Amino acid sequence: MKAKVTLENTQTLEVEVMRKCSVEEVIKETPDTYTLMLKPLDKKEYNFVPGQFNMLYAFGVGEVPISLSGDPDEKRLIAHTVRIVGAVTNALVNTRKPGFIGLRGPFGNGWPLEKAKGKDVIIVAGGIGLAPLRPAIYYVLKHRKEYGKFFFLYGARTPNDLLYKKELKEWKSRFDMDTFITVDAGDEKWTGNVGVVTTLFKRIRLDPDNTYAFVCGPEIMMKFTVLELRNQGLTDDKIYISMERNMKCGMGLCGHCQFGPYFVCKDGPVFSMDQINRFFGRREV
Amino acid sequence: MSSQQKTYFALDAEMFGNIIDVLKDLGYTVYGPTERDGAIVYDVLDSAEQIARGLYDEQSPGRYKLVKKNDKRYFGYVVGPQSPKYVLYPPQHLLFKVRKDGKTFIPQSDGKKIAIVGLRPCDLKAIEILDNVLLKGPYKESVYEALRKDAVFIAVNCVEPGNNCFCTSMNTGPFAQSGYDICITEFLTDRSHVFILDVMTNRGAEVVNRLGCRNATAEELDAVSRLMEEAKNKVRKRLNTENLKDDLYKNIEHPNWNEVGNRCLACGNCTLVCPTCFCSSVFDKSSLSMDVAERWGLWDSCFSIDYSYIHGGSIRQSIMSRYRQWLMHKLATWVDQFGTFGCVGCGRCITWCPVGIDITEEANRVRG
Amino acid sequence: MARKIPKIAVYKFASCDGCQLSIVDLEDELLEIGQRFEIAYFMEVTRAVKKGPYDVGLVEGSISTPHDVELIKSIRKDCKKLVAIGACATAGGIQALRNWASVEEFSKYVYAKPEYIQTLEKSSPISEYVQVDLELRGCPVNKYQLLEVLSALLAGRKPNTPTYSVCMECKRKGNVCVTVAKGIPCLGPVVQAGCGALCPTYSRGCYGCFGPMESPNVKSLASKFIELGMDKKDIVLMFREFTGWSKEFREVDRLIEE
Amino acid sequence: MKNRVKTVKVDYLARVEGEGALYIKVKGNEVLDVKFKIFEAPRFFEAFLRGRKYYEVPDITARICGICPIAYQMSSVHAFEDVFGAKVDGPLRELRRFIYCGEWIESHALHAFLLHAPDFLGYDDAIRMAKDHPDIVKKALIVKKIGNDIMARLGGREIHPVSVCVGGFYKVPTKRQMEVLREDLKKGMDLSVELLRWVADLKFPDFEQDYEFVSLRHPDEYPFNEGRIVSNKGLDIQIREYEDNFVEEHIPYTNALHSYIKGRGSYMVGPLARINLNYDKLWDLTKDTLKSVGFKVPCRNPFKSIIARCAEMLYSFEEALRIINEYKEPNGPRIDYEIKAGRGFGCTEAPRGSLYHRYDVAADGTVLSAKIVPPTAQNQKRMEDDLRAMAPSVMKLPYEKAVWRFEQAVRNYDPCISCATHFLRLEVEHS
Ligand SMILES: Cc1cc2nc3c(=O)[nH]c(=O)nc-3n(C[C@H](O)[C@H](O)[C@H](O)COP(=O)(O)OP(=O)(O)OC[C@H]3O[C@@H](n4cnc5c(N)ncnc54)[C@H](O)[C@@H]3O)c2cc1C
Ligand code: SF4
Ligand code: SF4
Ligand code: SF4
Repeated sequence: MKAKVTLENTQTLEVEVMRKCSVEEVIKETPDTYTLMLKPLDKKEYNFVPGQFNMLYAFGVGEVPISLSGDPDEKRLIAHTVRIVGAVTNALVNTRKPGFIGLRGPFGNGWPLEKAKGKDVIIVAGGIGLAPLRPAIYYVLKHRKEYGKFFFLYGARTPNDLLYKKELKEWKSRFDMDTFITVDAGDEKWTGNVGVVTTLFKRIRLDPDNTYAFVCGPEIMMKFTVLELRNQGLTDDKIYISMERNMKCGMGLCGHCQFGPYFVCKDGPVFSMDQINRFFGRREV
Repeated sequence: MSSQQKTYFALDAEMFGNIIDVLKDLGYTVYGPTERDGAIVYDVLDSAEQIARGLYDEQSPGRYKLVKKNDKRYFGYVVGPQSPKYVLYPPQHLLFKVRKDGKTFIPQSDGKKIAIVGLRPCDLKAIEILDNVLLKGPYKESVYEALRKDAVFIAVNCVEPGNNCFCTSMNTGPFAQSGYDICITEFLTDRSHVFILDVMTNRGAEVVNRLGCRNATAEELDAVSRLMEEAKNKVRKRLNTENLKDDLYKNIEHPNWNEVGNRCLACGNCTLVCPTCFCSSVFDKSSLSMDVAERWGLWDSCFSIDYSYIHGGSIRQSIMSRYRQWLMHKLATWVDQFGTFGCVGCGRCITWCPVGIDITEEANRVRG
Repeated sequence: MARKIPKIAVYKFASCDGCQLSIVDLEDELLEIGQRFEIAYFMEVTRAVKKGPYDVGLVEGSISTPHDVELIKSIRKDCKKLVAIGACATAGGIQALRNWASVEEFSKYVYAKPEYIQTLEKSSPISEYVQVDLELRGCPVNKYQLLEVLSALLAGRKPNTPTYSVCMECKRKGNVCVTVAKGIPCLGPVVQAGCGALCPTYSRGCYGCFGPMESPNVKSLASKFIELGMDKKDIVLMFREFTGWSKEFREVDRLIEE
Repeated sequence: MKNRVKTVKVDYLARVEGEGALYIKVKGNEVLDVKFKIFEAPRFFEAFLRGRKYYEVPDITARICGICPIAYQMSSVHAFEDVFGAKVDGPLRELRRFIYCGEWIESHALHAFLLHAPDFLGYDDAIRMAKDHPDIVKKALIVKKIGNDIMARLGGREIHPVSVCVGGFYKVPTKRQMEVLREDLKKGMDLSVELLRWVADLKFPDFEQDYEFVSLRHPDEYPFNEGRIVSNKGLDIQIREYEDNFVEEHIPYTNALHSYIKGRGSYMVGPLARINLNYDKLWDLTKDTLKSVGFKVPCRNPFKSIIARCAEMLYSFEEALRIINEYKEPNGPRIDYEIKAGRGFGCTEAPRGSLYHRYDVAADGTVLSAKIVPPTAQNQKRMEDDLRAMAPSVMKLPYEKAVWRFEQAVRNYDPCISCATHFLRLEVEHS
């Protein structure tokens, strides 16, 4: 049943299946995390909503889901922030012209930014979890008048592991958002908060009926963050988290990303807690 | 078999081979049940000669045995280890080739049209479910779509259901309700051996026209109805599907999961013989020269560790959790995903599980 | 992207040579392998020896003499990546059958002057003495998996060497299960894929030359074999063949008695 | 100056299967010491075969050697069939010859072109040789691949195939599956003729010895699995009489035994021995090609074993094609037999020469004792004798050349060291 195929008896693949991109810029964020600015060679415009992701293919190595981490209004260059953890992420970060990166997407649903209009918003990020939230921050700031209070809580392992340092500085200096940053372990130069991200909740008071929360980070961090949010009175329908599961296709066809009744790739990756509380935090679901 | 204004045809057994010939003439690659290595498997048929006649299967949990009888029945057995999935969604398939410069190639469909003869009603339902999963969502599975598109199904009603069948519980059999082009009932007595043909589609009609069948007589139709009524009662294995989904959701932490986890081999047999399990994986290849790379798709199973791997470790480390994922998917989460069960009651997973784990028993234990 | 050509070294310990021969059995690719890699040390194929360090070392065979122990340690230092190839190197191989017996008794049986025998009590996998970066299973390794490791190395890819059961390959291939349909005991459900389900394809049960799969349920399968009418003693023999000394199969006798 | 002591030492012998070393010491024309050492670790096969079931033995003994697993499987299944009084005949017997053809082709192509030929032309290895002689190396690889393909078709894989068993096979090919190989075999046959002509043209050192050649001989066919053990010096015995006529000597410095014929001395097994003793049983194309290149039997130049090897490669293609032509599908994959207690003997012609097995079996099929004598052990004494004989003249060559020539002389025998160490009573010197 094995098809023997040579380059000759095949036809050219339609671009929507995999768009070839060049890497225009590589920004070093931390020692192991880089932001790649991709340009689709077909020059077609690229649109996405904050919270969505792409499947990125490194030639001969593999394909992995990576969140869109840039400004949704930027149509020319597509930003992805990639942490090197294995073969594919390593190959992606090290791709240079004339090499290319294959891109499929955008996939997934994104953060409920429309729904949250007129309400307060709290964004809680852990580590690389900030990547899919950065577009949401851009969006809220760009439509600042349409939202109430805006809290941003961010935790990383060490000061060195903080992403987007320039923007963090800017966000901290803004008066129209409350930014709190913490690290698990500081260094001699660090003068900010030390402790896991949930310790920051002491510093804020949320209006439970009027606040939407967007959370992304390691599963254990999200679990405790959800508890804090509930402590402050938020109901599960207002708490949104972004899940991570193994993905091969991104289109709900390969089955790998199942989480209870959901396919994380097409029903998520963003879920409200009341959708998933039956499964979230249970062992090995 | 309801008979409002519908014509049923009759074909004498000696003429049965014509179906295969006609299908071939119409340009189909015909798959049908043949005997290989002690079981009934789908193979490409050159003629009806290759169909396993006079063979009957005995199935029980973890056991399958073919028995030869001295009759000429074409379809004396029920389902074998392969499902139509094997033909319509091949276990391993090339997805694309890509050159170093990014030029990408996908395999071209060779225009092969497939006909499958001898599908059982549960298999038809399984194809319907696969259609639902692979073709009706926001994205289509193109390999399946290409093979499925023009496929013709000649189904066979089950007059002798197997021991592991529980199609009546899943409302999928023992007779076909939909999804076929032609559905056949084999009618064998001491005196006669005929096939009663029920034609559903134009493609089916095209085949039947070329066969030159006569119309079935009223007695024949009566006899067939009786046969099928009896068949229904012969399906003894049951699964109570009432509230099944909710019962399972409630029992996500039931102690029986651990118990079955101790027996389950996590070998994946159940998922690969299952006619609806659709999970697949991919792997990448590259030439030594690094000039061309390929990506292949292949059947995967939720019983493998890699299936749920994310950086840092797999989500489902224990066999228990993998069995639970499987059963919960078949009988609970599938309902939320696609509106039907992911199980058609064909019993394959029970038969082909080397240690004979029975999904109906485990479901009952968990909810009990 | 003019990458430098990786230097490769191939070593042998106690073994039948079959795994390194698998490289030479890649007839279609052999000359290209010679181009893409610098074959710096490979005694079976070449007299030429290039000094280390090497980018990759492929190690065949098990550690079974005191001299082996010293050698593998220095090899580890010489090789950036160390790949253990085959059942001997990953599980001790067939010669590990001595590990359950007394070497002294074995020596007496086999040698006229057992006091001359210089060998270790046990035949062990490479990983018992040094850290191994990748294990390629099989007795012998599957040559296409070997090729995959080499091309994955060049591509910087994680090699596609699945760790699930033989059954998965068996079913994908369209085989009929020999255990279910014929009552033939088969180790497939607890053994790692990679061979293409060879034995069942040839109408016999898998004898385990790829060693334990990722989560082998030895106990459950052994009870199945008992149900099929096998002697406990013969079940132990079955697990104790080419990969019997692997961690998961080693104590099959105890698991059966439980 | 003239009578200076010269030594040649090769710590790791390359391009042989396994680990061996060479030590030669010469003073003038006097050879002081010749050692062909085998230092491969002992693997105790005979010891752990005790207590195993007879049906496991073909799989286990195959692991003695990855280059000639079929030989080990064949010698052992014939030994057990000898115990059980089973006679495999007809198509099953033919299939056994067929798979053996595959092993000869694969092994001979490997040795002749990848291991031995580079010696004649002064290359370190075949990959380097391929830069200047791409055509020959590529053709040899194609031939080798076809040999491997035969093994893989019948047995699933080329190394340690899985289909051979006592009584026949686990599964046999259909006529159609055999037919598929025909085109490749024809191609391989044509290439083998070219390759044989090519090796016959190599430059051979002048060196001849009065060898005793030993191999099987069968009345009707070139020997693979059956026959009597014969020599050019009058030996003619049944396989079961092997141990009455051959003895093994303990040599302290090597991990392998030296075999010799009782009352006589060293002897040679392998392609050169076989062809000298069975020339009349070759098929026409092989004979004609040999004739056209001027190869005559008896040939006493061990360096010309490469010609014998290529001739057997060609013969194997002819034989394999004959088998395909005449193949009828057998009634079942194996014959029935009754397991009983007793002693059985098997000797078959491995690519490197006769491979002898003897087993004692209990009534339930459990192995009680085992003895295995591989070809390389039988040749070892003869190899040293060759080295001794050529040492005085070779030592006159420049050191590098001398080393190379000695190595080449060892490689004449295609020694498989993995095989050689896996038999009874070997001895390791304490350092
Ligand atoms: C929706 C989504 C968005 C993501 N966004 C980002 C992002 O913006 N930045 C970022 O650095 N990482 C992100 N990840 C995680 C990223 O996909 C993994 O780090 C990556 O797959 C690791 O691949 P690897 O080959 O480098 O590592 P390995 O650990 O060697 O992984 C081997 C293989 O396992 C699979 N795999 C491993 N980890 C994951 C995972 N977490 N999710 C899915 N498949 C996995 C992949 O197929 C991968 O090739 C995201 C994951 C998901 C599901
Ligand atoms: S049961 Fe498992 S393999 Fe089958 S479709 Fe569901 S998740 Fe996939
Ligand atoms: S249920 Fe049975 S067939 Fe399925 S994985 Fe477990 S042991 Fe294998
Ligand atoms: S034959 Fe063996 S490997 Fe194949 S499915 Fe059955 S148990 Fe698994």
